[in-house]
Amino acid sequence: MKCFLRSLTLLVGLFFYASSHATDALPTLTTPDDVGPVVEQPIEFPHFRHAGDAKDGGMQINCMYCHTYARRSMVAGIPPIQKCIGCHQSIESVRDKPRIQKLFEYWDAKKPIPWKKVHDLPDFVRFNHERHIQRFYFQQDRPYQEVCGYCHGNVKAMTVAQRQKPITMGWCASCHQKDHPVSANSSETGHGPNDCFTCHK
Amino acid sequence: MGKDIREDIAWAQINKDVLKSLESPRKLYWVIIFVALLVFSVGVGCEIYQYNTGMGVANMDNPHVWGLYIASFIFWIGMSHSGTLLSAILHLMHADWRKPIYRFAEAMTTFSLLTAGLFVAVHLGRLWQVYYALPYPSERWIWPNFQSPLLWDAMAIFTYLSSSILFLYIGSIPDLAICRDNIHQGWRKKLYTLLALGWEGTDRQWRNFRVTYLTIACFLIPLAVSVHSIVASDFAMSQQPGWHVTSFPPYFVAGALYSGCAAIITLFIILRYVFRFEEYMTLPILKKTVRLTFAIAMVWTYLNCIEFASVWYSHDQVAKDVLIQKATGTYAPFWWAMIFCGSVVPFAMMVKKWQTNIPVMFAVSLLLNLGMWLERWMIVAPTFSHGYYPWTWDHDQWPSLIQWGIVFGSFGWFTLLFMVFCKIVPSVSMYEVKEMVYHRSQARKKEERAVQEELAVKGAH
Amino acid sequence: MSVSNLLENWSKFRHTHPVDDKGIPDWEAYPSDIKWAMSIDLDACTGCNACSVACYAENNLPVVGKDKYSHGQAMHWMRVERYWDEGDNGFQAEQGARFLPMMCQQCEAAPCETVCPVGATNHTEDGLNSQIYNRCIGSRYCSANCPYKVRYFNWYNYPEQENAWPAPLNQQLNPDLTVRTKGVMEKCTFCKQRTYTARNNAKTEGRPVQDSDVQTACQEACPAGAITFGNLHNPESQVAKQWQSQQVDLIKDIQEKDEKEGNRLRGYRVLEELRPYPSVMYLERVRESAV
Amino acid sequence: MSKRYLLALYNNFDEAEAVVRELRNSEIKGFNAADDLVVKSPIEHPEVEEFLGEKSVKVQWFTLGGALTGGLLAFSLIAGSQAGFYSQMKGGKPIVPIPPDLVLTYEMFILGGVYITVLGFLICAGLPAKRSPLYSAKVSEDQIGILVKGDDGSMAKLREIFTRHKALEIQEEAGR
Amino acid sequence: MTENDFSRRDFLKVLGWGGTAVALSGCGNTSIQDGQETVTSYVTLPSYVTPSISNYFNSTCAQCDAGCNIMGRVREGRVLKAEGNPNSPINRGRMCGLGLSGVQAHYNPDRVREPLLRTGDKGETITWDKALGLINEKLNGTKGTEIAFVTGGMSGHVQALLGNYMDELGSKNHFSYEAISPAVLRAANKKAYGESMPRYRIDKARVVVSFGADFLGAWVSPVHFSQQYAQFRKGSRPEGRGVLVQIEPKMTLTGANADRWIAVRPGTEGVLALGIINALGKAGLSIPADIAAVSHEYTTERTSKETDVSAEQIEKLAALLKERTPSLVLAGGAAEGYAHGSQNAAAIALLNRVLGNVGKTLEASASVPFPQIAPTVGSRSSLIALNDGLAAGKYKVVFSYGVNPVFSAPASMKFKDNFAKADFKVAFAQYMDETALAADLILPLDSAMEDWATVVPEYMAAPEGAGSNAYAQMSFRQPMMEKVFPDTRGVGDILLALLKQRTADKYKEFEDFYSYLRSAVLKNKVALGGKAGDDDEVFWNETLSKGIVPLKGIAGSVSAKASAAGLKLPVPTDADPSYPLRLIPAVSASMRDGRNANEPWLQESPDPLTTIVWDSWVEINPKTAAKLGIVEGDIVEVTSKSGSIKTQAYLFPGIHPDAVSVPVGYGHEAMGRYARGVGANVFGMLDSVFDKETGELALNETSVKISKTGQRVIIVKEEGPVGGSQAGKPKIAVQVSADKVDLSKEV
Repeated sequence: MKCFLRSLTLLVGLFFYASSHATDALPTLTTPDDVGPVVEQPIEFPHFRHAGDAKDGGMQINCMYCHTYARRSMVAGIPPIQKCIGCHQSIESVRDKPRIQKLFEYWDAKKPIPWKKVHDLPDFVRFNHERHIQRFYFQQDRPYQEVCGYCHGNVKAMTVAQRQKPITMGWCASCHQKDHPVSANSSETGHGPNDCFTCHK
Repeated sequence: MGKDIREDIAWAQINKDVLKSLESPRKLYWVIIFVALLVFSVGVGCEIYQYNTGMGVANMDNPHVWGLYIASFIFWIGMSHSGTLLSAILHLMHADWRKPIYRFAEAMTTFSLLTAGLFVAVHLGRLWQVYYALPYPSERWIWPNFQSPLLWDAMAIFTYLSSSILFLYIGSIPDLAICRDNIHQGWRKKLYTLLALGWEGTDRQWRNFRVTYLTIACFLIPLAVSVHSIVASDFAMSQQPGWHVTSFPPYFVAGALYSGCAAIITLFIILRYVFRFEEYMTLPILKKTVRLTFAIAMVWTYLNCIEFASVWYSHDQVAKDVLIQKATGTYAPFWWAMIFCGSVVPFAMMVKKWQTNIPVMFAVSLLLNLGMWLERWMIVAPTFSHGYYPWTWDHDQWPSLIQWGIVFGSFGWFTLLFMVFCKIVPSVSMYEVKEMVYHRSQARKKEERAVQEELAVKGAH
Repeated sequence: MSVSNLLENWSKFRHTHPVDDKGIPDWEAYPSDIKWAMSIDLDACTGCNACSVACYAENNLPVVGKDKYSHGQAMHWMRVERYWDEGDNGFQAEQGARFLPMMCQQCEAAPCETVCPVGATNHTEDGLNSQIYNRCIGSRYCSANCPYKVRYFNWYNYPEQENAWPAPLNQQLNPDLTVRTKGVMEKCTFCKQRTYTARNNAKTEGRPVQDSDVQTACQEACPAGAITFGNLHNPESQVAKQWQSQQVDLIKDIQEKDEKEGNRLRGYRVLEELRPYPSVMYLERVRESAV
Repeated sequence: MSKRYLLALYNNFDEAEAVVRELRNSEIKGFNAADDLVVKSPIEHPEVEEFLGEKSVKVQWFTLGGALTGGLLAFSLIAGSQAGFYSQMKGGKPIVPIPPDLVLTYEMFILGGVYITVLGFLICAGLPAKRSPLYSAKVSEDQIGILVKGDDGSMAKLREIFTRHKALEIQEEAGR
Repeated sequence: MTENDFSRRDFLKVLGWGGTAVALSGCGNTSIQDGQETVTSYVTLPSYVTPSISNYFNSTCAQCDAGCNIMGRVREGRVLKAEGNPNSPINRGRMCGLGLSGVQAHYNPDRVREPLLRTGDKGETITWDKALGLINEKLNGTKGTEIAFVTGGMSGHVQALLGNYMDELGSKNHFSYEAISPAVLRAANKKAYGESMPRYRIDKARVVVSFGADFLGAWVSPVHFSQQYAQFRKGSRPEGRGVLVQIEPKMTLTGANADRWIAVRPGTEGVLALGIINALGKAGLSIPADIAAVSHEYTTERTSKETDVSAEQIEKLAALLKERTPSLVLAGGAAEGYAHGSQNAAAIALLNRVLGNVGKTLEASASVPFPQIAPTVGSRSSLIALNDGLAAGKYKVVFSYGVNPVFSAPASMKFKDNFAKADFKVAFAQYMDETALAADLILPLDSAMEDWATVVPEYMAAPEGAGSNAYAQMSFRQPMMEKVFPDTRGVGDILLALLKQRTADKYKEFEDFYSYLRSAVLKNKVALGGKAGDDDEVFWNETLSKGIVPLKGIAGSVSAKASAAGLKLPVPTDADPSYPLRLIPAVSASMRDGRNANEPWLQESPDPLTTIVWDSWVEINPKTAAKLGIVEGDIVEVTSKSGSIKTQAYLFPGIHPDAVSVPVGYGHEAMGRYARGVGANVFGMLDSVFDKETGELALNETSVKISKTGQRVIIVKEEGPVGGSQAGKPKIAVQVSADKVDLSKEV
């Protein structure tokens, strides 16, 4: 009998725990990594070389130098080849590296590069890069590597980008429900939209 | 009026008779199983086609978004109610004539609920996403909409189904123990041993058993009422003319008991023949069931009239239009057939001679069931074809063969489950029949003793 | 634990909208500064169906073909209804036909929302009746409870099995919204993708949304300019001016029009008396009596 | 000290009643009628209950606990989940609407009640159990069994009582 | 276009873009498929392009001849939707359903994809070189007079190029054909006002009386007139809310929107017009003597008897017209499709003169200063001329472009047989329509959204303000995306290639039609609104981005010179008892002459009045139907002297009891999956009766009889079983009498 009561308490407790866990205590800001598949790209683009820290031999280029649409539109965008060539035509030192040669092959043929998508959302989801960059990069003035990296992981250390975060609805919500400061110096906070229709299309 | 049951029937004989039903039914049993299987597979075929192609093949359209599936859903839910009536309400009222027939009535409850559940699945446009409607803590952080009557439905049906299964099971444990004790080989032995849970009929077991059975019975009665009220809420809670009716919950409950009783009569007759239960499912019991059914039929008729009257005398012109449309429009034949089957045919049960006439009662019970099925259809469909918005009125919608096929298939599914159950679990409760026989013979003995004493007193004078 | 959240914000969660338990209209508590609304002038509407076609083009509506149309399975979010005057012996055509474009009325107290078992249709803070396609399981209860019958169900798998957009017609599909697959309900969204973009741009520029930011596809197409759309909450918007001048109040079920002037106004809402508080005001069609 | 079991079968309740009465009245060393006496019967034994003496049934407390837990759990979980992050306004109704939540609370009240009652039954009735070694299939048919447990020394006396009341059959088994 | 042509081509490329590619499987795909989809990057990207944000390209609609200015919404190299250009004086940012369906013509799966050569009954895919070579070969040794071109209405530089080509060939046989054209109106207007297409100012009129002019549906420039109509209906206008009276035997969309729809006996519109003049005179309006001389015969009683319009109605109408000026009287298709159509139109034009509307609501138009690009308008009479020529074997090589005469010519003309008599027929076609099927060589055309062209509208709408009387415009049509099918060509490119076969030297500087057009435009920079010193590139880009080139046009003039002299209207005779009903082929706003029938949106868009979709029907007045015992859905046979069709009957209150109406444009035997076999082709059964003055085919002069076939169907339509009834619900589509409302303060 006692044994039963104990187990009953345990069961009820478990149920409460699970439910409260589900409604409140899901992922926090330091989100777990959920590494996506390794994606083979037509050119093995070295993100670490371009965006990485100087001590690691990177050039610390701002993400939005190449992914320039992120702050202006829904999608971050893959830069046109023109952008790559813009710099690389004057960087003689690496011209004979195989990856650069490949790049110039595409350019000379005026053929677009068929990149593979690394961060894919379901078709019915509307994710707006612009809003997030505006909110956290411009308004809140956080470093771009943190702002981009929250969803994309530590790309500056990667060669070809690989998904690092789960990018699921619950994961999005874990951040949306947090109160974030409205601007860099403000004590006022606000959370992300919770309206289904905002993100579902 | 004859006796409900022979009082001198030996307990061992009861065991023997009932256990025989588990082994050698009449040939008709196998015919029924075969036909049920056939009908069910037709339904399965239709469902596979519908699942793959889309709900459109059922020939539903924009105003008629619900069709026979919902109507049949209510029908099957309704059918389940009389099992509870017989096993719980009559149990509390100590009407012991229910004892030989309550087990199969309860099984009917369970299986018609399972059949109703089938229609939920069949009806959904995206069955594969049905888990969205389940309240479980998901990664997505969202829950179903607890405001929706459909969710209440799901919850109520789940509660009812699981409670009914438990009730049925708890009530069968002593019988399963009998089976365990009498069947000595094969998978059945293992199954009964497992299910009987080591029941020995000790005083402790019986004591707790009695209280438990009574408690669940007490729970089941309000539950059954709430289940069909909630099903009625699917309609009554909506805003549509013809649905938004305050009297729908009692009306639905009455209809439910009605169709359930009619189904009990049908199954009574079938089981009595197939399993040779003439000794137990006796004609006097049939008579009592028939009388009960008649009473409920009159309640239903009354509530039906109330509904018409309240529509008629209200100022809700739209609801009035729907009613008139039912009686005069495209659905008129079915509507009048429903009135005939539901309110006129039961008067055949008033004829004393027919009350125990098996063929007549079989036919009557089938007609009653047809009437009750039509009733559900006549609740669902006409509102769609004659709602608030005249532009979308559409009286030409007719269920496609696919839709009909699935509805027929559900009868096969129910029959199959029910018949298989009856062959595995004793469909007459042996221990309760023994109780019935025991109590009646005790009562008779007492009576006789009293008479003798009286005679003795008289003789002394 | 969200129960603590519940207790903390109890009054917020118990708030009813747009009319409280005691029947008192409550505009002030509106959750945002945007309330999308529409008004349609039936006197200007010519019934030409341009709005309907524009809706097909904007919202990826499948063409179902004759057979399915005959079964009432058409997917037009915006349908143009044609009514006749009724005379002694049948319909009268002397004063022409009456046209009424009918689409989702984006009710403030929408009957469809409460009944969805999975919560796939909700009220958004900018006053729309949302439809989350991926959440929908196809119980069709919303449509059953819609008094206007403006919800359309995907009876078939139009994009794939029914091949509603044979290549290269599929290249026309609008990427701003999904193509719905079989088994989900859909309906007019007041061009959600457009209002979203308008709000997004206004937010980036740090200003409120104006009339010039957004037009619905039907409004944009309407050759007679019969449709006005905008933010009812902004007194400067055309739609707010129209509603006000017609003395139609979003949160009243019976409009209390001014005795003297009010009965010479022509704004009304369809099936208002059912109290769904629709967001579309129609202006009565006018016909000259002198000829 | 080892215990032994004895099972006697009787034809009807009257005989069984007489045996039980005698057993209860007798004072046999190593046998306590209140604890060591079990009556097995094919049907519920209305008369035997009386002469076995009042024994309390605790199932209803399970019922109460289960029903209350079910109801409370339902309301708090439902209201709690409605008030979660994704709370969405619906049809002009409050986000936490009381009437619908009460409907579900009611259902969960019953569900909890029924489930825990069944659980309580299993616990109180000691099911599922291994069958005792002294079990006769006759008990599920038409005979009443009386199972007693006693010290080795008491066996003879018990057996004597059973035989005196014309037991149809007496089985004995060494206890555990 | 700030960069070179290469970048534009690149931009036009169809690209899938992350998150914005077509989401076909919609709701099903809940999984995240990393690394599965391809995101193709651009090679170069103009600065104005941002992925996921639409760009708009100004162009011109090609769905009908009104020439509305559109903006194509382009994303990721795909054109998604046509929207109206707000700067256009024609459509002012608005669109009609037909125009919106233009994208479906562009992406149509049934477009011709390669040049096809007929060999016997089979078609064979050939290369462009071979196709063009074949034309060259056939033309060599063919005399100019033996070469004929049949086209629709044309304008702009394509027309100029065609003119050049014909000059090179020495052919003068250009037949501009439109199945539905206001040709009688043009002639009558020219006679009555001195201009064939004056500007109508519905927005300025207080009363509009329209004799069968469906200006909201399919007449001349409907989107433009709808704008005017919206103004006209505004109660806050200084003139107050306008009153529209529509007089026609079969209710058109305009009739459905009229304050009063008057069902007139078919063909007696002119009589009614004169009757109204007479009534106006009686009411005290001074009628010029020459008109009075004719109109006095048309007493109200006589008019009422002949036209089937009540005397009271005529007087009421006259009173209204007298009281509310200015008014505007329009004569449209329904009034003109008779042997005496020109007389009808002339009589109606007299009303405008009597009422003093000329110059007020009927304004002078302006024409473009370049005659080569001015519109060539089509007519049916030119088809008759072509047919006669073909029948006589005069033409050996025939080119057809943008027309489908095999479909739309009456069977009695035997056009198909005559067409077959030509040795070599070349069809420039987008679809395998009936005419393309009858041709020997089919050249696949670019769609209007892939091609370069300039367009000059026939009806020259003008913006409000100074100089509007001399306003004329030329609109650009430009590619919005890469070709959907790589092997199609623009008509300009084909003509240029053909010209180069003849005189290579003259055109050798033009690589393609684009360069021809560009140089032609830059050559006339000043006339086109530029300054002589402007940079060519900048000017060209700015002009293109606007899409509309306002020109200082040659202002026309209108005068009330309509004369009643020579006006003779036939007395209506009793109908031929064997063909008792008058057939009125109805032109619907979406189907028009049927050239757009393969666009599914149009097929699925219900006819506004009957709400029927995906089929044709015959409208019968309920009274007539009752007499004939016909109910809705009966399949009836409509038989004329020249042919018959079978179609479903629809009982329609908006039709005169003496008339029946069948929509045109249905009943294609070819063209594509959406058009083929849908409905019946009413063109085929028309009698060959011609307007006496212009020689136009008189569309409404066919008498028919109707017989039941015994079959019955359920009509596929949008309306439900209660038809147009609101079934006792007063607050659905509400109507209010004008004196019951105060419209003046509306916003």
